[in-house]
This record gives sequence, structure tokens and C-alpha cells, in this order.
Amino acid sequence: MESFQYDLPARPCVALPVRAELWGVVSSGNLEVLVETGPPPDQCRFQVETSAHGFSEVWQAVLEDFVTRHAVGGLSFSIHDAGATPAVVSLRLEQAMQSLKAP
Amino acid sequence: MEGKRTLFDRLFPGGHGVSCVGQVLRGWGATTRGRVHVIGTTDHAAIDARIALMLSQAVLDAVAQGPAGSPLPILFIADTQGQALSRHEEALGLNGYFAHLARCVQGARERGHHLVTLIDGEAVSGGFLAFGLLADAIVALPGAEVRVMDLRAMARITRISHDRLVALARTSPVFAPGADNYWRMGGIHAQWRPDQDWAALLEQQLYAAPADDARADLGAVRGGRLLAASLARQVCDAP
Amino acid sequence: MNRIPGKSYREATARQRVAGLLDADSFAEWVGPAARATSPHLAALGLPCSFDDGVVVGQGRVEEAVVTIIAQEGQFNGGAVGEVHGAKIRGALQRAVRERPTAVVFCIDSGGVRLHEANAGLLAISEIMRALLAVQGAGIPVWALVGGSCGAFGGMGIVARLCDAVVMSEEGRLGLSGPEVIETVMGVEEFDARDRALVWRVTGGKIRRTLGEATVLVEDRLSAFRAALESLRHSCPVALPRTLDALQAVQDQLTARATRESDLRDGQALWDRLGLGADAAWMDTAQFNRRLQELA
Amino acid sequence: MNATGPSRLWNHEARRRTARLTRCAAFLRGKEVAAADMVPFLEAVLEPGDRVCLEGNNQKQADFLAAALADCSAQRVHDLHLVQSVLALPEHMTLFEKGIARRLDFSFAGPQAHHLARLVQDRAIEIGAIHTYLELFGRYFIDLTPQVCLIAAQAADAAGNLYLGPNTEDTPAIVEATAFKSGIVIAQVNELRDALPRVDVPADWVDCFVVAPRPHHIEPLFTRDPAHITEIQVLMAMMAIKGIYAAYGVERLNHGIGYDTAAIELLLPTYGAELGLKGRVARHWALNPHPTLIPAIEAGFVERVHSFGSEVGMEAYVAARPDVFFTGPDGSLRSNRAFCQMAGLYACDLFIGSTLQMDLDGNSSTATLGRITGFGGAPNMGSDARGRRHASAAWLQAGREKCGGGPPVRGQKLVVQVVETWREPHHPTFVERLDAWQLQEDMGLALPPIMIHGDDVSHVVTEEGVANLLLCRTPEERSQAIRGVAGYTPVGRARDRRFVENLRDRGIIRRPEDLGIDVRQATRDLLAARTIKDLVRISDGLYQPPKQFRNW
Repeated sequence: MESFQYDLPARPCVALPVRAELWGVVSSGNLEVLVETGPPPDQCRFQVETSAHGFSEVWQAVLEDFVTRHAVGGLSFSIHDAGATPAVVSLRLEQAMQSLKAP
Repeated sequence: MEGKRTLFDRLFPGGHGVSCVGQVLRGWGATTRGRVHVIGTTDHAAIDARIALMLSQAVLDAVAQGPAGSPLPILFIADTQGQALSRHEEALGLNGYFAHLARCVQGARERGHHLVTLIDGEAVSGGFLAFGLLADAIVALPGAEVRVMDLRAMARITRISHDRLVALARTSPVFAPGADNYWRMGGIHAQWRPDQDWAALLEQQLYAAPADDARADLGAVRGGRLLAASLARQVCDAP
Repeated sequence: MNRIPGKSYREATARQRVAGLLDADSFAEWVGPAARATSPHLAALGLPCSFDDGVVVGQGRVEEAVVTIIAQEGQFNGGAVGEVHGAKIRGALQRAVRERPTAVVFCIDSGGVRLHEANAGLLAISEIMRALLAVQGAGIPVWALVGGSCGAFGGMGIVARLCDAVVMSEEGRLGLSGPEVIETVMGVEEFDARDRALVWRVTGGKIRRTLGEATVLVEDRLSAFRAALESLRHSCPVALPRTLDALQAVQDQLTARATRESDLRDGQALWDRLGLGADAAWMDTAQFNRRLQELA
Repeated sequence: MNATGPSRLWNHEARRRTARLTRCAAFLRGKEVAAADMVPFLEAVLEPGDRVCLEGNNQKQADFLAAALADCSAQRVHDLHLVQSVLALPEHMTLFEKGIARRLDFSFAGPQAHHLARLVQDRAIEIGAIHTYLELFGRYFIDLTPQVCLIAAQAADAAGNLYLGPNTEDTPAIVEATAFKSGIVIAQVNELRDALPRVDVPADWVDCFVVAPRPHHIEPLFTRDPAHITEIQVLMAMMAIKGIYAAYGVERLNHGIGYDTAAIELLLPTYGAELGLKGRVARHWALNPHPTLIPAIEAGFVERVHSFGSEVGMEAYVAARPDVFFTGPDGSLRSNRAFCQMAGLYACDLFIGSTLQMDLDGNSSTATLGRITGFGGAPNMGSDARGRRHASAAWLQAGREKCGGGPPVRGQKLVVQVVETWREPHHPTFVERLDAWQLQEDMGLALPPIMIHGDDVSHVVTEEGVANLLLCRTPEERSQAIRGVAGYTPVGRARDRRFVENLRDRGIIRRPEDLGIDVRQATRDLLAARTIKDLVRISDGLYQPPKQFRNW
């Protein structure tokens, strides 16, 4: 397993604080993402644990694009990845965003 | 069966009458406090529906026979290589036969029968789950082999190297075969040494006060299973 | 012809099943993913963990009646039971004895013991069995739902049959030893695990329903499983009795079955004998149920 | 002319044919050969160095004859030149390992791709060329005519007439070339019948037949279980339907085999219907009877399907839908690979398929290191037929886009590659350099095994969007358009972001949101069937899937 953490500047999320919510499952080629209220409102935190080694740059690129697309400041995304492709990662993050709810 | 007779001589110096039909043991043993029921399997039985039915009938008979008000303890002898593997047994629904056996064992417990299991030989996953592992107290005799799967088969299925599993098994009791590992995890209450007085030890177990399933706590105390008890409690008490 | 009606139970995740089975917004989870109760044993082997260790437990409502719900995630390690996974289930069952819900709904989707923590898994299943028997002892029924991709095998196959009612879809499977295990040990002539139609004729919902092991056979739709729960409130409101007579009656039934089906190796033989027809394996669920009822 | 000189013989081939038949006459009872005599029979008929077609297709295999040939003595039968479209059976490899065969001209080697690559490296085989199907069939009539062909049919009558059943595939092309050039036609049949449902090959084209001990193998190659279709494939299918099928009004088309295209087939009756496309797109098909096409047929999208071969389990369904399929008087499918390839090349406006690798020129290949897969039919379908003269709306629109506005002198075939940017971690689909180039070096091939050339590709669809290569005016635009949909692969991340945004403004790259597609709606719930069982139900029980696809 490889793990890393990124704290990226982000526009504040309007729905803060959010109810913790889990999306996706850990199975081959898939991942789960847990969305919680976390860092300051101008920061977004990603904690990634992945079974695919050597992809930190790809992860960073995927997550930077995601932060550009959405106002996710104040949120933390914890990810357990079992070899999902970037396409699946983006899709799960989009699905998680769609479901953000107040606690 | 010859080995089992020697075992019963040692467990019940006061006498015993255990018969063996098709790898199923049924009968009685005499303790200083009276007779107890003996039910079990021998010769590393692969438990199929027929054996499971004989065991469950033996349990039901033990419950039906007992003098009302003072149910006799039941001693289970576990010696099983696991469930029988065949297409027929699956089609027939062997898991349902095992579940019925488990319900009969619980029925006996609910009627006040104290339940003790001795592992003499092998105790492997499915066959062990159905009755032996459901007792109030579980004891491993010397040489008992307790396991789900040996490490080579596990390495093949999990695709983790055998060497790595062997190395990890030295520090963790969580996956490797062995009565010691099960003892550390609280799954076996006691292991008897060859030089001990088994008849006396058995009596202590057979007439102990009944208790709830405390194996997870035992595992925590013994340091082999640290999360099972606390997590169940956490779920129980969660807001 | 447009869309297939309704969401598939088989394809749904454990969380989607929970949401689809319970009244809207009625679910409250115990020790949810934010608690990060993950498996230290998988981590020690360098394998991916899951925030809920592959099982969701909590309480919710079915038509306003409070139920305890347990849902295994078949896609995570085949729904296999490890220490944490098992402890969560056991805790939920113990809590049910204390809180006395209308029923415990147990969505089983598991191959049995998680080999990476095999000893802990075996003990956990034993503890689940005892805790489940205690729930029933308190009069509370436990309803098993079997329709996931892993079915209910190994120790969880035994657990499923301990339950007071079993709701299955045709796609669900219920057994003890998986076909792959039997093929590996006994040879491909004994059980060809790649012959999927055979696998389902031996372990699938239709043969289980025919033998009476599945209480109801429903379509593979989340809504159909939900509807089955609603009707179980009326048909199975309390745990099955464990009186000596009741246990002996089951003993006699199982004995009769073992004698009658002494050479059963394929569900088709059963259907042929019952006069269900050569196309029993092809019938849709409604038709199959209707034919079974006509023959009963 | 020279009336006085010694008269020249003009029938060498016919004499040689007579000699072959004389040598094997002892084995013939009428035209039938006993299965037990097959090895000595072949040893009598064949001569060293013969050009032989041992019928091997995608699905249908002359497997009994292949095994018999492999059992022949290499002393008596050797150095054969095999000319056949597909190498699928282990016996095909044995022929080369034993020295019975030496040279090979072929199209496709799916299941034997690794083995074939090894034989080439060991110099145990000489490869003439890797062909497309039509190319190989063409050469049957020019310079690769078989002297002996070993074919597979469903049934024969006593006279030797053959009934091919639904799986025609290559048989007519092989038999036509062999029988009319003094070759020997040998057929294995599953059964001998008094009367055939229809005569597909007349008896006087057939020299002998053998009733094989077992029916010939047919691989259910075109069955895609909808259960394996992913959300990403659903998303790409939505983009293909809205961004290409609807945008060009594609009525006549061919699909490759794969989950990507199966997803499109299963979205037509749902998403396609919502877009109002019924009757406007996907009406006429050159396609095998894919089970995943059933919902679109039942929904009335599909009007007509002509097929290369058949598909196991689709027999009853096809027979019950004669308005859609080409069927014989007996109700069974009449397929024909040569004609269907021709239809795909000349009469279709779109081909869509997938690939394993694509480079910045748009060249794509399924050949990766250590495997020689060959091409099959994709290059015929996936190329612009420059001999085409009739017009259609889709063809004209593509032609206009390609020539940049002026009055087009010809249209353009739509050739679409639909791929995920990553197949799995460590395997990006988009690469700077195809493995095919390395393979060419390793194998000593004259050309790199490129399946579809970049200059034939009109669109690339990935989960990131659709790139319209017809609108690209310079090589740089083209490569940036490809980078612009290559996602987070190294190729994609090396894009010039401003350049790509500019291409997006010009509609050369279109993202899902540009097409009005909400990514979050891309779920499996959108599929018209999610399981094989759904397909059976939608077919009203007519589709009978092989047992390995059933979970009931």
C-alpha cells in the first residue's frame, strides 16, 4: 500500500458542516471515499491509501482538477483505493459531491 | 475408536458406555457426581448430512431423556476434518443440517444442560462450527489440530507467499493453524497437558456455573484478540 | 420495453441495500465509517482496508416498525468475516436483545471466513451464531436476505439457515462449501465450478425455494426484497420455537429429505420428480412460484 | 499460332487433382470417408508443399480435420502452406511444431497469439503476411488459392450436398476458390441427413465428406454479459450516441465486439429513445447476432442485420425475427463473412470499436509485446472505402468536415475508436509509441501490425470526451486533440492546456458537459438489460444463452 496526503487551496463549500458519507466500495478497480467536515474553509484535504504504486503524480493531477471544478473548501476526502482508474476516481468524487447533506 | 476408548478410560475411571456407529460417538460417562452424556465424532470424520442428523438426534435424545429439573451435562468430542465436500451434500443443503444441529445444541443449553467440548484429533472449520464450537467450554487435548485452512492452501488462495505467512504467523495468532493460537484468541478455554488428571479437570468443567459467551473478552485478556470484545461493546453502546 | 424496472438487489452495494430496504431516511448507523474501525490484520498484510470493514450495522424502520439491520458488502473481500466485521455483527445482535426491535434484518452476502484472519473469523462466526440464537431466544425473529453476488457460504451459510425466514432471489446462492472448493479438492467431475447453470441448479434460489429452505423467492429487485420484508412482519412476527417437539419435527423433516433425496446432485432432478417441467430453470420467478404453489 | 510444335498441356492442375483422387479412392464410399480413416486418407491426398486452407474462423472450427491433419506423419505430409483466416486451435500450432506445415498466411490468432509469437521467434514458422479478412479472401482468387481445403459444415446428404447451418463465415469464399481451381474440397459434417433444409454448397463442388465423431466446436465469441458493463462504459456510450450517432444521423453501421459497444447497443432503447433517435439512427447493421442487440431490436430501433457468422444461443431468436435477419427457407440464419465485410466496407457509414493502444497519430493496435493477434475484420470496417460513390447524410457530413467547408468531392466514413484512457493501472491506452513498432522489429515483419491507421480514424471517444479528428487541420491539432481526451495518462498530462481549450471552443473536443451530458447520470440503471437473464426475458425466452453465461 502507498499513502499520501494533499492539502489543496479550495473555494469554501456552502453546505458546511456535512454529514459523513461513504461512497463506493473497495474492490478490484474500485475505491471508497469518505467525505467529512475537516480542514479550514479555504482548504481541502485528501488522504489516499492505494494499492497501485507509483501514481502519486496522477492522483495529484486528478485531485487538483476536482478542486478546480468544485467548491470543496472545509471538506476532507479519505480514499481507500484498490486500483481504480482515474476515470473511476473522478466519477466517485462527483457522486460523493452530489450527495453532500447537512448533518 | 480404539484411541477414543483409551481416552474415555482416562476421562471416566468410574465407567463409561460409548458406542460408535459410522464415526458418531454416543453414550455416557460416569463422573463422581453422576452420569453425563457423551456425543461426538471420531476418526477425523468429514461431517455429512447423515452424521449431522445422528448428532442432532443424539442431542435431542439427551434433552428428552434427562430427569426433569436436573439436566445432565453433555460432553462433545470433536474430531472432524470439516464438512463433507460433495455436490450431493450441497444440493441437499448440508448447511441447513448444520444449522439444525446448532439449534439443537442451543435447545439443550436453554434447558440447562451444561456443554463442554474436548478436541481430540482435528477440529476444522465447518464441521467444528456446527456443534463443538458452540459449547460453554472448549478444551484442546494434546496434539489437537485446530484450523480453518493450512498455510499452503491459504497462500495459494490469498496469493500471499507462504514464507511471508509463516513469518507473520510467528507474531500473530490470527490466521495460522494451532490450538495455541485459538487459546490466545479465547476460542479455546483450556489446553490439558498429558501429565494432568483429566478426569478431575473434566469434572471441574462439566459442573462449572453456566456463563454467557465470553470468548471475545478472554481473547482480549490473553492478548490474542484485541478488538472483538471492545468493538461489539462499542456497537452495543453507540448513540 | 424500456428500462428494466427497479434497482437490482444483486448489483446494489450494502449501503444502497440498506437505504432501499428501510423507510426513507430512517437509518441510523452504529460505528459507521467515520469511526474508522478497519481491520489491522488486512493492513498487516499490506492489503486495502475498508472504513466499515465490509459491513453496515444500525437501526431503521420498515413501515414504521423498528428493525435492526446488518448488511454485508459482498464486493469487499467477498463479504468475508474477519475480527472487526464479525464483532460489529455480534454487537448489533447483542444490542437487539436489549432494545427488542420488531426483527433483525440480516443481509448476508459472504463466502464465510476471511482467510487473512481465519481464526478470528471462525470464532467471530461462532459468536455470531450464539448471539443470533440468543436474539431468537428473546422471541425476536431474524430474517435473512440472500441475493448478493457472494451468496451465503461457509459459516455464513449456516448462519443463514439459523434464521427464522430466508428471502432469496433466483440469483442468490446458499450453501456450505463453494463449488470452487469442491472442484479443487474432489475434482472437476464432482463439481464443475465453471458450469454456472449447474452451480445455480445446485445452490441457487430456485432449488433452495423448492426444498423449503428459502421462505420466499423474489425477483432480483431491491423493491421486491423490501416488499418481502413488509409481508414477513405478518407471516413471521416471532422467532421459531425451540421446543423439543419443534426441533424433533425439523429433525424428522430433514431425515425424510435426506432419505428421499439420497442421490440428489442437480436441482433439475428434483424439478423433474415434482413435475415442474424441463424448463424449471428457465421460468421467471413469478411463474416458478406459481407452479410450485400449484404442485404443493 | 504455333500449329506445328509439340502441343502444350493446359490441364496440369486437373491431372494433379485426378491423381490425388485416385490415390485416395480406396477410402471413399461414394463421397464419404470413415472418420477412422481420416489420417491415412489425408496422407494420401496431400503432397508436400501443398497450399491448404484448414477452415478456422472466429467461431466455427474444422476441429476434427485439424486434429487428423496434426496426426499425419511428418515424413509423408510436410512443408504445407496454410492459408486461413484464424488460428484458434492448439492443433494449428502442432502442425508447425511437427513440421507438417511451414508457412502461414492468415488474419487473426486470438487464442494462440502468444504461442504464435513464440513460434515466430523460434523460427519454427514463416509468416507470409497478416491480412484483413477481405484481403485474404481476395488473395484466394489471385495468388493464394488453396489446393486442398478442409472445411466444416452442419450436415451432408449422401450425394455430398452441404448444409452450413447458421455459421457460414468463410466457407463460401474458401470453397469457391478451391473447387474451381482444380482443388480438393474435404468437409467434416456433424450429421448425415436424407434431406437437407437447404443446399449451401452443391455436391459437385465437394469431393468428400466425413461425419465427425463430435459436432464441430463453435465459440460464443459475441456474447457480452451486460453484468460486466461499467459506469464508465455507460458514460462513453452516452457520448457516442449523442455526440456521434445523433450528430451525424448514422443509420448504417457496424460495431466491434466489446463491452464498450455492447453498452451502446443497450443504451439505444433507453437513452437513445429519450433523445428521440428511434428510426433516425442505427437502423441497418452489418453485425453478428449480438445478444446485446436484442433490446434495440425489440424496441424497433433495428430494422435489418446482416451477419458474418452466427452466435450460439441466438438460433431460435433469429428464426423468429426474419424481418430483421437474413434467413433461409428453413428459418436458420444465412451469414457470410465475405459479403458482410464488403457490406461493412462499402455500405456502412460508421464503424465503432475499441483498441488496446493508440498513439498521437491515432494509429491503433491490439498487438502488444509477445502476442501476434492479427486483425480480423476491424481494418476493413474501420477504413474509408475510397471506391465508394453513393451518398448518405452521415457520409456527406463527415466528408464536409474533413475537407473544411468547400463542396466535397467525396464523403467520409465515420471510424470511431472508443477507449478508456487507462485499461488498468500501469496500462495507459494512449502511448507515445505503439508496441507494434517493437513487435515489427522483434518479428521481422515488413510493416508494424497497426490495426486501424490514424488517417482512417474520424473520432476518439474516451471518458474525458469526444475528439473529432475530421476537423483537425494540422498534425499538431490532431495530436493535441488526442492528448485532450487522453485523461491523466502521461500522453494526456503532456497536453498544451490552452491549445486544448481552443480546440474545445472550436468543437473539436467536446466534454460531456459540452454535449449536455451529466456524468452522474451514467449509471448501469440506464442499460436496457443488466444481465443475461434480462436479455432472455426481453427476447421472450427465445434467446437461449450457453450455460457458462447463465446464473440460473
